[in-house]
Amino acid sequence: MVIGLGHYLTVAAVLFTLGVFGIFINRKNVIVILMSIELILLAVNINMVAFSTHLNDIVGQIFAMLILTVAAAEAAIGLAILVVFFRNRGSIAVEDVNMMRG
Amino acid sequence: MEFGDILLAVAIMLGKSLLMLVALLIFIAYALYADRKVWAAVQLRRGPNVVGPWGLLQSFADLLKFVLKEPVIPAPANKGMFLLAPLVMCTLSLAAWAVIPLNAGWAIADINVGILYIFAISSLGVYGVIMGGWASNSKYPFLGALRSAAQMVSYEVSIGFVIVTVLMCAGTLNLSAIVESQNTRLGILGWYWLPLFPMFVVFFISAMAETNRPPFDLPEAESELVAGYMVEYSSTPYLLFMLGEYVAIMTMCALGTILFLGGWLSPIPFAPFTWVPGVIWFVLKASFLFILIAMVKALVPRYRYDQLMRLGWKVFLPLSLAMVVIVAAVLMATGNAPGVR
Amino acid sequence: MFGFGILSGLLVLPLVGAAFILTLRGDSEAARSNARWAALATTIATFILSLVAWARFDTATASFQLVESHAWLTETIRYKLGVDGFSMPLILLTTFLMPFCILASWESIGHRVKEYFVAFLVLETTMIGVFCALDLVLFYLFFEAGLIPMFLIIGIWGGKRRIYASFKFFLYTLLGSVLMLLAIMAMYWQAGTTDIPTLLAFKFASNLQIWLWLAFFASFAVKMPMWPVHTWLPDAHVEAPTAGSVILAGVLLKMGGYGFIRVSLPMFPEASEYFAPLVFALSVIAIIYTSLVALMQEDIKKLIAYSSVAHMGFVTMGLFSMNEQGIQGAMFTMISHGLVSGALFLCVGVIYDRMHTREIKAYGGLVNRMPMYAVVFLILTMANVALPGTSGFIGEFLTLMGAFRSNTWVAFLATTGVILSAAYALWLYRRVVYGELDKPALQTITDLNRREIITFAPLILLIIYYGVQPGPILDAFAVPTESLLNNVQAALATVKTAAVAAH
Amino acid sequence: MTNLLADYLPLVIFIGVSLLIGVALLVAPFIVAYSRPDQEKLSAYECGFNAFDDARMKFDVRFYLVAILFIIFDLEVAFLFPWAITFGNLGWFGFISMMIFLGVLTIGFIYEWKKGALEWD
Amino acid sequence: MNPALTIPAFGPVLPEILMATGALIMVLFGAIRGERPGYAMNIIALALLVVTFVAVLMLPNERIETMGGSFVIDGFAKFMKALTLIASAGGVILSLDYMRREGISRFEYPILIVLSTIGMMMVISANDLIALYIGLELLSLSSYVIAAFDRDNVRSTEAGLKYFVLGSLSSGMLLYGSSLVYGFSGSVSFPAIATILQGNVGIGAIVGLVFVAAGIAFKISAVPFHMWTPDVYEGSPTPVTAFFAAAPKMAGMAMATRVFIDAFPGILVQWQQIIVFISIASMALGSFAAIGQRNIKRLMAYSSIGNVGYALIGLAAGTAEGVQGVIVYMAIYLAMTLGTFAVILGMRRGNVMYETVEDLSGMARTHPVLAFCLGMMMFSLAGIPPLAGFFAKFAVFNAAIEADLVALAIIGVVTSVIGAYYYLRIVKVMYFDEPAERYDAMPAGVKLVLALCSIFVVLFGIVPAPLVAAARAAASSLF
Repeated sequence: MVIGLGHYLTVAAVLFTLGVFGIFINRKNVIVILMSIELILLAVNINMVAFSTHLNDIVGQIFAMLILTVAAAEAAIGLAILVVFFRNRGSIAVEDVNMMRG
Repeated sequence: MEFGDILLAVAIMLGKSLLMLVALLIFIAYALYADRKVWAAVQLRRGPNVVGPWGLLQSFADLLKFVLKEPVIPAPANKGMFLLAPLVMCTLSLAAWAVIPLNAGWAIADINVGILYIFAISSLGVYGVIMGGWASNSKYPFLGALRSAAQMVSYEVSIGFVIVTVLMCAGTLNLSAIVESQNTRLGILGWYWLPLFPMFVVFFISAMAETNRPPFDLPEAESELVAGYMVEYSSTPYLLFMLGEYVAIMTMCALGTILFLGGWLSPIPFAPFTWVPGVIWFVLKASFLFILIAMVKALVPRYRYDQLMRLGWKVFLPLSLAMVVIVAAVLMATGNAPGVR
Repeated sequence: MFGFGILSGLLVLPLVGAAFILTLRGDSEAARSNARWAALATTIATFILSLVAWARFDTATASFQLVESHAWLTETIRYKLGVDGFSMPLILLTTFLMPFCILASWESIGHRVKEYFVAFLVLETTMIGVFCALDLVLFYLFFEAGLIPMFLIIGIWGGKRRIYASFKFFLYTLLGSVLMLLAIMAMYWQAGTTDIPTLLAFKFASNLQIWLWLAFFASFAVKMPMWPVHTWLPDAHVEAPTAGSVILAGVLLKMGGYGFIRVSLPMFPEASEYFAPLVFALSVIAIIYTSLVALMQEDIKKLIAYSSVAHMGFVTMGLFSMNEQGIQGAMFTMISHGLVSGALFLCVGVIYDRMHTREIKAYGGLVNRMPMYAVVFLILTMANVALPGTSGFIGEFLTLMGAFRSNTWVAFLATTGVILSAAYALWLYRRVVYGELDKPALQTITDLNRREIITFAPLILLIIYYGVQPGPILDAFAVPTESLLNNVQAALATVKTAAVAAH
Repeated sequence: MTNLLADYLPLVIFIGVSLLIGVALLVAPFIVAYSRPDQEKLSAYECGFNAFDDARMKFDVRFYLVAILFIIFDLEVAFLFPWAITFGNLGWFGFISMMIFLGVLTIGFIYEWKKGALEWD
Repeated sequence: MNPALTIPAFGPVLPEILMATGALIMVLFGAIRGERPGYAMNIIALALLVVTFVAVLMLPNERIETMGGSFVIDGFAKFMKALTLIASAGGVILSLDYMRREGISRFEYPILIVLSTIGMMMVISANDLIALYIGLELLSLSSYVIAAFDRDNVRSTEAGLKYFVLGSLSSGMLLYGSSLVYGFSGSVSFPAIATILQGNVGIGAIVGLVFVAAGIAFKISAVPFHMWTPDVYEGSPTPVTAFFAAAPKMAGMAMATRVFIDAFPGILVQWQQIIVFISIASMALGSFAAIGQRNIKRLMAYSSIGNVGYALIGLAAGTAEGVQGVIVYMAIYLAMTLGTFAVILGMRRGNVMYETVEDLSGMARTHPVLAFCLGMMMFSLAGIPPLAGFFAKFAVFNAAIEADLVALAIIGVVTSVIGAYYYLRIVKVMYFDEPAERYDAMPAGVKLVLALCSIFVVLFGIVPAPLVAAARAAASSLF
């Protein structure tokens, strides 16, 4: 079996879907949401690198590199916000993120 | 390629890997012995001297003892992760050695981004620490893991910058090529330790901190936190942690050798010294670094945690960052910057 | 100066007055009085200015006069003003009624006086703007802008259910007119301009005409109001303060009729002809049904409001009969109704100010204590019934004649409406003015005071004058009517020839 | 592809072998060693006391700060790696670009320093 | 020397460079100066925004690509950047007094505003997917922090958290779409994508397009990706909400326009459907959901969703007129939203901010000028002439009619009537209801913003031509 572009894309799509579902289905913990977001970005990176190799074009890998960077910044800021939220609310359960409704 | 050929090639690789690992482990067994001996000597003790002649078999006895010890997995622990943590730690440390060239061409995998690989795999070691501390589900290991992790990552940054300065001089990510780039007529004077001496010092100290070696062994400081993230471990899981640590130290020694001490090159670039096989030089240099580390352990008092963090973030980081700029500027100005021209 | 003419002056003058009132400080009695006088002065000045415009107006031509045009939104969507025989009388009607509104509000508005007059003056600007805009976007702008002050007038100074009424008024009319906005855009897209004179000459494709006509109809029908989208009107009338009702009945309703004359008939002649039966049907229903409803009312204002709906039925009927009598009658009915219904609401205002109720049951035998009022009310009731000798008669008669020429059955049914209107109006008069004065609350009621007499006198005089001497008004739009009909006939003829040729 | 394989297959095999050694060591005592757990042995270590309180406790937010700082600077290093081996090729423009990049990060670093993010006490 | 590394033209990037340098200096200055009360940083930020504004105005009008083709300026970019800068300046001015009185006046706030403004400017000028993503993230990451700026307030932090989670998700979707577009077109550069994706393209690129559209819809809070908006608007400190309602919307719409018009002109038929759907859904939701709201910030959130729907009508047209409509709409929306929030910021007694619609009751008597201004804003938002909002709606509906999207236009006007209901409700509360207590006097900065916005909104109808003509010129630069 030759592993081709399609396989990479499928894996990425599966990961992406998992990430999106992780955000919406998850009813427990905000940390899981953060992880889901990372999963999404990971899926994108797989796509990027796979396409980059497939197209023989380095841009995709550069893009992936930048995504990595931004993902890190995003995670940092997300965690920071989560920490202040936890300090105020005393919980990071998804069901407790509910001060505003309507 | 025929299937048989592939099988043969794989078998050869297997053999080589096994050989390398066994050699490494045996070497580490004696490094451990040396470590204890040095420490004892500084304290005017005799050190291990019972098992075997002059205690030479001490390490193997320890191994046996660990294997025969009762493995205790604490009841509140997360069992899978509890056992996985030491395995991760040990495997990752060992894995780094796949790309280390002991001699010209003597690397299991001479990949073109070797230094990146080492950098990555040694970063992953933090996972073992965190997993161990978390899985124990006990306060001391947890705190120890946090402190250890924070310390490891703090110094990793400086090591990164140090490596960058070397890379700027060498112009390659391949470890063998880095060694080759130090192959000048100047011999020992042409190695990078001289022009990049401050970086060499930073590297040496950071390497100790990175691997939780004394005087930076805060996480496992016996008196304070018993044994850091490893409190709940016993038997071979504990052994694997310790093994991982020592392998990591050896990796750092090897890396220091490659980056600053010319790897397998002879310090005096003419016969008869060049007749000596490179691997001997390599082992000598690595051992030299290890002995230094062992001496530091014996001689230097332990740092406080805040001092340690301050050293990493407020001294080493700005220093190495500045060095990156200076080295780059000098290279640019003198026209020695690397790159495909 | 800068090429701005007398029509711009008409638009700006009330705004200047409003701005002046806004600068008045404090809410003392003196400040209120100043506001009243300032508003009165402004409206009178505007009226005089409109008379000047009227003097310069040439009734002998169908083209637009006093035109001024400036680049505005884009080069093609311009600030263009002008009047012709259709719009000039309506402008005069507006400026004429305004001082009476101010007078009517003199004492009955006790709180937030400044804001009240500001709202009225702004409203005047928008009304004049509608009638003199010669660009569809500008037309729409004024058409809609009037909603804001009217909304506030009903909502702030209205009766008990004022909030409901103001919302209903606003949303109904807005919903109608946004469709018109889309139609305007579609016309812009097709013709590349929103200039009314240009569009009058532009031929839209037949199927497009249908849609455009419907969109405009949605707006004008609500504004008119036509049955069945008239339901906002009784609510708005009942809740609005007296002067608000006067303006609503007197001028705002006329915008719909004006729109039909200005846009629907000349620009979409085929669609107008196509939909004429629909309009006839709705008009007849409006005339008969709302007259019947009026009979059942217990509230004086509501009764008059329904009668307005009925009268507007005559207007639409006349318009879509598409002949000289019909259109002239419709125009005349609009002017006349403006005066009559305005005066009627003022009449109601008089007793409302004294008794603070509009229930018919609360009154009776007013003639005993208010003879002068009884006379005024009688004349107005007669005018509302369209008795010969009042202006109401001329208009209704002409529209019925026009309808008769176009469709006998429509005329026949509409005529029953005349009878019904006599019934409800006279019955109302009987219940309010005649009979025994046995309600204790009415024992001390006083007759008209001087301000009120001054208010009613000119209105009554005009109503009677135009009843016997309709010439001046009819002359004003005789020529444009002719030209309009010629154009419509020509357009229809081309289509028919084309259709014949195609066969 | 074969090139890649030739480069990285040994790596994979090496990691496999090291994993094997690790597993062997890990499993060995469970097979050969004496084992008789009791409650005291299996309880969490807490200097002789019975464990009170959950071990999954709040910890100092500064650990987290360190983690964030690490991410930032490690990424900086990740960007420096490819630049470091080719910057001669990029000329002065490439050099200046990277210096600006480092400068921006340095300003961030100064900010952290001044804000006390690097203080441990 | 590598030819790819010739030094690019820096002229077109000058405003961004100015801003970035300024932001760095502010960071340094703030760090060294430490936490001291006063407006110094805000003033610096304002000065920076003004200087950049001037720099933007001095940019040439013709299309120039630079930075290896990843950055582009043209009339459109210039116009939208100017709008964005105005919006950001408004955000800073509105916050001056508020932050001090709430005790959360920290020097990072203006810096974060400046940073996110740089992100917006980059997004507006992005000419490839990478630049777009980087700009967007700079914008978003700063925004997340600003949303949670009142860090001791559980609502503010919750707003930040929600904004972060959903914002990151949207970035993820955008990225996933970008990766597919890159993969199936072979380039990340908009002009290159435009040349490659023509006519009938494969399913991969379409899926990519859909994901990109979803990501963008998220950023401009269009339905069905709007759910974060009400919560974030309600929870964030009020001046921050004002900023969110104004500045990122400008950039977001500019981004949407640039991406769809510049990168996917060849498959207009495909994306037009998406935009039409999003637009209709946004308008409908914006109108209906706002009706039941009591919190005025939340109401404004739904209002902004609706307004985005209207602006998207212009984009859906996909023509120069449509883009012109978008620009005009956004410019006018900017004034309306800043003005409205200025009034909301004026609803304060002592240390308590009031945020419900009922708290406005009788304002026409206690604060006639304020009530008048807000009333005009509301009528304008409802699209009643002669106020500016009418011209905004006129511009987009006109474009839709000309692009033969009649059904869309009809739905648009119908929802605008429904929407008028809740705007009227605010007017009703202010003008018809019994007055409550007086509010404190408004701070000068807020007054200034309110005055400027009110003048713009009320008097726009008199001289609409300059803005419309400028918007036309800007729009034509994209075609």
